[in-house]
Amino acid sequence: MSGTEARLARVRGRALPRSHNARTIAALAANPGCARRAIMDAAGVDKQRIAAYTGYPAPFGQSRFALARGTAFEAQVKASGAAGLLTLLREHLDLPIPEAHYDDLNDVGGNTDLTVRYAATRQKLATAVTSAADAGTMFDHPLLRLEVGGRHAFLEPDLIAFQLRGRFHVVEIKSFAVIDGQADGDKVAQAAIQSAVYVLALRQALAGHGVAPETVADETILVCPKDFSSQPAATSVDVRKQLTVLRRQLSRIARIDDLLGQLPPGLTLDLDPDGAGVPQRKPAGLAAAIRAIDARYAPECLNTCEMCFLCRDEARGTTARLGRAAREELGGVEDVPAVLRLARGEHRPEEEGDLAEAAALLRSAAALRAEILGEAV
Amino acid sequence: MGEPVVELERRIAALRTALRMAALAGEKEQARALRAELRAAERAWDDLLAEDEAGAGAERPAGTAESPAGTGEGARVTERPGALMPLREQVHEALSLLTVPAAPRLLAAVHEAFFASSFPTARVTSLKRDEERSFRLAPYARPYYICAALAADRLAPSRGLLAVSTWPAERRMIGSLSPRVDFLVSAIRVADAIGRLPAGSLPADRLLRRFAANIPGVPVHSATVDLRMVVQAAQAELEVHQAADSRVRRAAARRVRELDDVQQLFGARFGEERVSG
Amino acid sequence: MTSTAELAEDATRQILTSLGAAERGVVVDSPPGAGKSTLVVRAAAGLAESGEPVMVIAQTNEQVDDLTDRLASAHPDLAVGRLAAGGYLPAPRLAGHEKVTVATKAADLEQCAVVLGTAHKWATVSGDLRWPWAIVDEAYQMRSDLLLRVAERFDRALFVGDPGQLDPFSTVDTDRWAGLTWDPMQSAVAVLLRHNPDIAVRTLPVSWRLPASAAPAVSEAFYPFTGFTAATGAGDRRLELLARPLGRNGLDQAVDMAAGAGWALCELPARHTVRTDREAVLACAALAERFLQRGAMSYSEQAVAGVPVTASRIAVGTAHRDQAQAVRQVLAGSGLREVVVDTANRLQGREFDIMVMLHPLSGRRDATAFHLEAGRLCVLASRHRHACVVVARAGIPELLDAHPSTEPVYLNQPVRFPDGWEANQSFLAHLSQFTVRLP
Amino acid sequence: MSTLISLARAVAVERELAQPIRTVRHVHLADRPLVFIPLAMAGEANAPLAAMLGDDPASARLLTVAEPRDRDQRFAFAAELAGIVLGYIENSHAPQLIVPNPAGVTFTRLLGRSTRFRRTSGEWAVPAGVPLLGRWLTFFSERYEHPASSLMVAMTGALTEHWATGQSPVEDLSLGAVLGWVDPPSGMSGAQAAAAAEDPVVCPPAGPATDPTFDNEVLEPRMLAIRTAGLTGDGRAYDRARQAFDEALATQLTPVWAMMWRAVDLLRRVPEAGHVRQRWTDDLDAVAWHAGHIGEGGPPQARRDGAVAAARRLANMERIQEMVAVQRAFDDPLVMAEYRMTGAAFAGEVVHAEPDRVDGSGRRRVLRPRVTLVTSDDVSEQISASELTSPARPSQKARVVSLTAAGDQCRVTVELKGGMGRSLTPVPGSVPAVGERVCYAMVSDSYQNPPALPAPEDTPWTHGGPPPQYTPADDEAREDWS
Repeated sequence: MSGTEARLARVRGRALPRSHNARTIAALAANPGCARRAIMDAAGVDKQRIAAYTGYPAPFGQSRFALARGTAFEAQVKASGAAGLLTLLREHLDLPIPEAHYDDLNDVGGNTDLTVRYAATRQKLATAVTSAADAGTMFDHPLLRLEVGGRHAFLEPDLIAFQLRGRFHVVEIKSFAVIDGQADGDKVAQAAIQSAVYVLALRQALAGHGVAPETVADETILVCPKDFSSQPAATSVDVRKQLTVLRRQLSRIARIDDLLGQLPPGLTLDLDPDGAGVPQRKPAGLAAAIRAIDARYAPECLNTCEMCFLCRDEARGTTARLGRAAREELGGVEDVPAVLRLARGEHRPEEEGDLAEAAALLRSAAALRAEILGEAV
Repeated sequence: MGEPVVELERRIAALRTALRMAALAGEKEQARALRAELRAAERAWDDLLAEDEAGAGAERPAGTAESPAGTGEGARVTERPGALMPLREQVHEALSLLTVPAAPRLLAAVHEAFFASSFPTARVTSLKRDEERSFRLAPYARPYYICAALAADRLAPSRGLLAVSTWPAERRMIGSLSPRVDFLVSAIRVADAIGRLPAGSLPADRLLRRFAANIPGVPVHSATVDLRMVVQAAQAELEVHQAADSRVRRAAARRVRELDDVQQLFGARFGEERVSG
Repeated sequence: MTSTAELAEDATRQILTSLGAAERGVVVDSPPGAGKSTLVVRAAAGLAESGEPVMVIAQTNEQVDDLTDRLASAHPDLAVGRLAAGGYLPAPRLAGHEKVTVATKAADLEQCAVVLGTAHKWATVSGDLRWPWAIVDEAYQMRSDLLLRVAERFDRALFVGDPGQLDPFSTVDTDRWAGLTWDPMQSAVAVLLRHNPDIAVRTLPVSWRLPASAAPAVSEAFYPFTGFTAATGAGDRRLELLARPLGRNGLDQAVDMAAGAGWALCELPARHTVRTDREAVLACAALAERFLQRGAMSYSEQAVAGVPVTASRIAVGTAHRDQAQAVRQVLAGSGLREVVVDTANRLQGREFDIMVMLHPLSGRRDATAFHLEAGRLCVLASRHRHACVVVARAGIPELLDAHPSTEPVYLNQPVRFPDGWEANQSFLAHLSQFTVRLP
Repeated sequence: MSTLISLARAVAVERELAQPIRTVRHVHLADRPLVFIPLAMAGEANAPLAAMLGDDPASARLLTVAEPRDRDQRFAFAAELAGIVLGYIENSHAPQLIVPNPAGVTFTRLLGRSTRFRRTSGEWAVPAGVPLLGRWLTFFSERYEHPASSLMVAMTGALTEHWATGQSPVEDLSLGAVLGWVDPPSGMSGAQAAAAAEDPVVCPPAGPATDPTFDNEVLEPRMLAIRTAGLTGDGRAYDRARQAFDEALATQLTPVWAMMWRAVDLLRRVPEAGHVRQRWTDDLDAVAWHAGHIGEGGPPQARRDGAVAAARRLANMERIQEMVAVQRAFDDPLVMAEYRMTGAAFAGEVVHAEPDRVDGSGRRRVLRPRVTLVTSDDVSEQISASELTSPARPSQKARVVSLTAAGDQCRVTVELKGGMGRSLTPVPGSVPAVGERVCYAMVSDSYQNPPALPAPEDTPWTHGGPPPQYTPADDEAREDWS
């Protein structure tokens, strides 16, 4: 175990490591500047659990209705050897009729062990490239692997299609609707970056077999219900941008040591479970440990990160909590009391100083509000 | 509304908050306990309301109940005579109609379409286990068993596919082209069966549409699907795949004979096939 | 440099001949200073002489006057029409050309072989006037909906523009059209190509403006797929400073660095500031002033003996209007009103000897889409013939690294390249070799 | 956003109470607005689960769908909704739709999209009124994008346009939180009220998305109960299950209903801005036009704009947005303050005036009064170079003739033109008098004509040529909704 891994293990404590999945890797791009998130993810900490334990449960849960719809839609698209999907691929990418193979990689002869499935996937995909005929067309739930911050994350794309112009195409099946050719931009963005994760992983998996990266198309296929029906429709999504972002983020995680170096030695987020596995650690103590890791809170975290409520509470009284735009408009001044002191002229920084212009800006804003509302700000 | 009802509602609200925290914290045990409590409270609440209602004497004959959701599993189980038939026979009927391995969902749809009764797909998994058990106890005691289709490469049970023990082995082998071939064969069988129906039925039509939509060369936007066209189109594509597919299936069928009887019907588990091979 | 000149000439000639064969038209991508106007003038004259009347569509009156002047000077006996809005005062430089007619009604210019006007003016032309040919200048800055209003006036068209510059924008939310092939927000070229995919896209391969020191960096960061080279070689452009440094001072180091290498990055201490960062503003003004104080002389293929760099040949570029305003005030204070100070949007298409730019991300805590837009940076980095000095607070690389990439993605909407985030990274990586720290 | 608004946010944080950022109300409130709170089923494509609506705080109508995945039940819901909404539009001469938040607008738009192409006869027929409902819902949600319209209002938007909360725009999307900041219950600070509003059990989300825990713990078991009761055919059990289901949904909707009307009252208390009335009249014209269009058997709104329609809509929105921005600035000193912050306007007190000044330099003598004012705003170069207008006298143009700094204040003399009557002596009051506070801005609310565009059938080759004739297709009517 390398020094880094040891350090990360100490941070995580006795809890089992949470391994990355496409969603968590995609989330890295949401707030890459946040050391707290980077370290907790790299260490495989169960953020959901930790946040709740410290009294700040994450604001988002999953509705069983949504889950059900998701699984039902994927099942429908993949029913009878993915007949529905095959039709889409034929129409959408004029897949030739003989290309109708369907390989189920959900298990290997009943065995669902990840390493076994990973091996089987690589073998199947590799032969698909190398052998000429009968190469296989659709690979259901192949298992891929990506190295994230020194640890392997197993990834499971919905499906990979091959032999579309001799290239692999990642197929992402999502249950949000595409209505009149357009869908929720944020959901598509999510899907796009997740697909990019798969493209990257697939390229890595095949690199070992001397397969060129371009063999995996950076154009992925998004399959969603059409309009208000449950009929599937396919759209190509160009993930070149997402790939560049992702590569950069992953290389930054690799540099996790720099972040670890800044931590107080011996810092751990261990819950200190007793014999029965019941946590004994004082929530306050845990929270203090978390606060020892720098966070970069922005309101957008509320939609993406399990730690958001803790960080938001920590950010009380800062302009960051009001949003990126507001902080910018308040002259980049860090916290609210300081803003108000400057606005009221209680604090007059010397000319040309750091705060001089911010002060001037805030004073004139305050003056205008006072003049119009007839009461001092 | 009565005092106890209000009291109950307060309690329910409190329970929900607690449950929410537990659920989010991943405290599964606690969540389960709370959930049970909550259910109890809610049932009590319902009953209280019911009493009020009964007091008010609100009666309504069963018949006037709004039509329930069609999508629910086991929908209409009780409404049709076919439901009296045991599950394994329902499955057998459907499989015999299709003549190829199929997944529970499809079998249920087929049975609903042609034998006027459907069955909960969830129960099929247990059916397969029962069949294997009874075969192990007394091999070949029954005229037929609902058994597994086997993945051609490892001869392990192919996920979710059912077959009939009396079929020739090669029909139960699943190569990478077999799902498509079997889909096309099923389409043809379904079309034929509809042709034999005295009158069209909605479920049957829905089933046919589902096939037709995924076979190239069948116009589906018209109000009715042309049976002959479905058969012809399916035949046409079938010719493209059949040779390659049966080559793989036959080869697998040869290998499967090397397995013991149970494995031949219910598949080898991971690793086993090498032992016996 | 002959080779590059020939390269450029061949490209231009091919484009001109391709017009004859073109069924619908031709698109020409032109990197900064690659002779776009020259091409427009030659194409207009060529078509006119072949007996086909031409309408020329530019985006601003400034541009129209400029093209009219060039055309009339190059072809004095060509009947040229200047279509203008009421209340337009003919630019002085047009006065000399007696074959140039100015009119507010297109009908009054029917006898002209070439008629030039702004897109907005053309959009007001009514009736069934039609031209066999149109030449659309700065077509990447023209919005699809504006093209829609003038397109019925011509049968075939030559679209010329710089794909690396700023995209058209709108003040209203335009998501509802995302993914439509006729999305009114995209550029005239984009909409044209999406409906006429077989229209040929050609490129001018050589920049006459950018020096050998700038072309590769700008090409790599902002034109990753097409690419271009400088017409002039390393030795052909020189910037010499007659006066000695006024003291060992960061400003002078920056000026010397820029004179020598063609680039300089003036780095101020890292700090989050208001937009009109006083220190940065002063630095920009001081740099412009310092070049003049040091008696900068420019030597180029055009002035082998060298000419002094005057204030009007120096520009300061910013991202925001208030920043430009602040710099202007400082320079006015030192009596340097001739130095051109403006935002990227308004500097588009202009050319100077020396460019001083305030980096859009300088002092920002968060990078917004506006600050990251590749076009904005590209405009500022590609105006100069000799040298470009970038003023920025330290810490931009970290800012870029921490930038969340969470913009919504719309289906069937072509991905815009280069990506602003990538372009910024690449450009900054290049600049870092020329860093000078202030104060 | 702007520094002024962000500063208000900062103050709100300190005082734990939302701060006003407008002095007048820029959105119109109808006498009887229709409050509409839709809930959607999680995961489905805009499947209605329930809705609470009505134009009278005292009587809310609750509609529910026991099985949102069932096509017939969805259309039954749509039909019931049509009954209420269409009736409302008919009876109220000034219809206005108010939903809790922008997501509510999206839901309405999609509900309109999923119903307006349906047919009420032949195969795949739907109940009468459904397609008509679809066309009206589409109409309202398209007006929402219209910068000058108040026909459809998202309550969170209306509130945060007039008050700055002590939280971020992300959190401002929650009606409960915003209302908490603006109007906390007694004994609570705004901050506390907003925090409390984050517990979905205390304060259910304002929809259309429901609280996942509610879905899992409350709704799902009750749906199941209804289904089983239906299967067993036990009518009494079915009714009870159905009632329990409705009551569960009522617990989610009733609190939101109350909040919506509280918010309406809050907004009513703010005096209406000057230009609102006129914009509302335009709104009502649009309603009349749409009703007429339907009456004449015109087709439903297209799925998406064609090339020409898109260009026209964009041009209108840009034009009108500009116009409305100016109107707001003229109506509201706090909005004008934004212009003063950026040097696009200045305000000061008149210290000297020559109301009768006549300029004889030209061919004919013209009335050109001059007034001098002292301002502490900074008067930028570009402002002194351009034509100015004053909110007090919109028809009058002003130009800076001299500008002298005096300490941190400055004396500006402007020359006036127009809006003073025909003669050489100004109509009384038409020239600012000494002592009056006046404001001059680089904006004017002069009307611009909409651009000339080709007819759709003349769409040029650059934009794909003429589009195919629109004919409501079968599959639009058939398009399954399940």
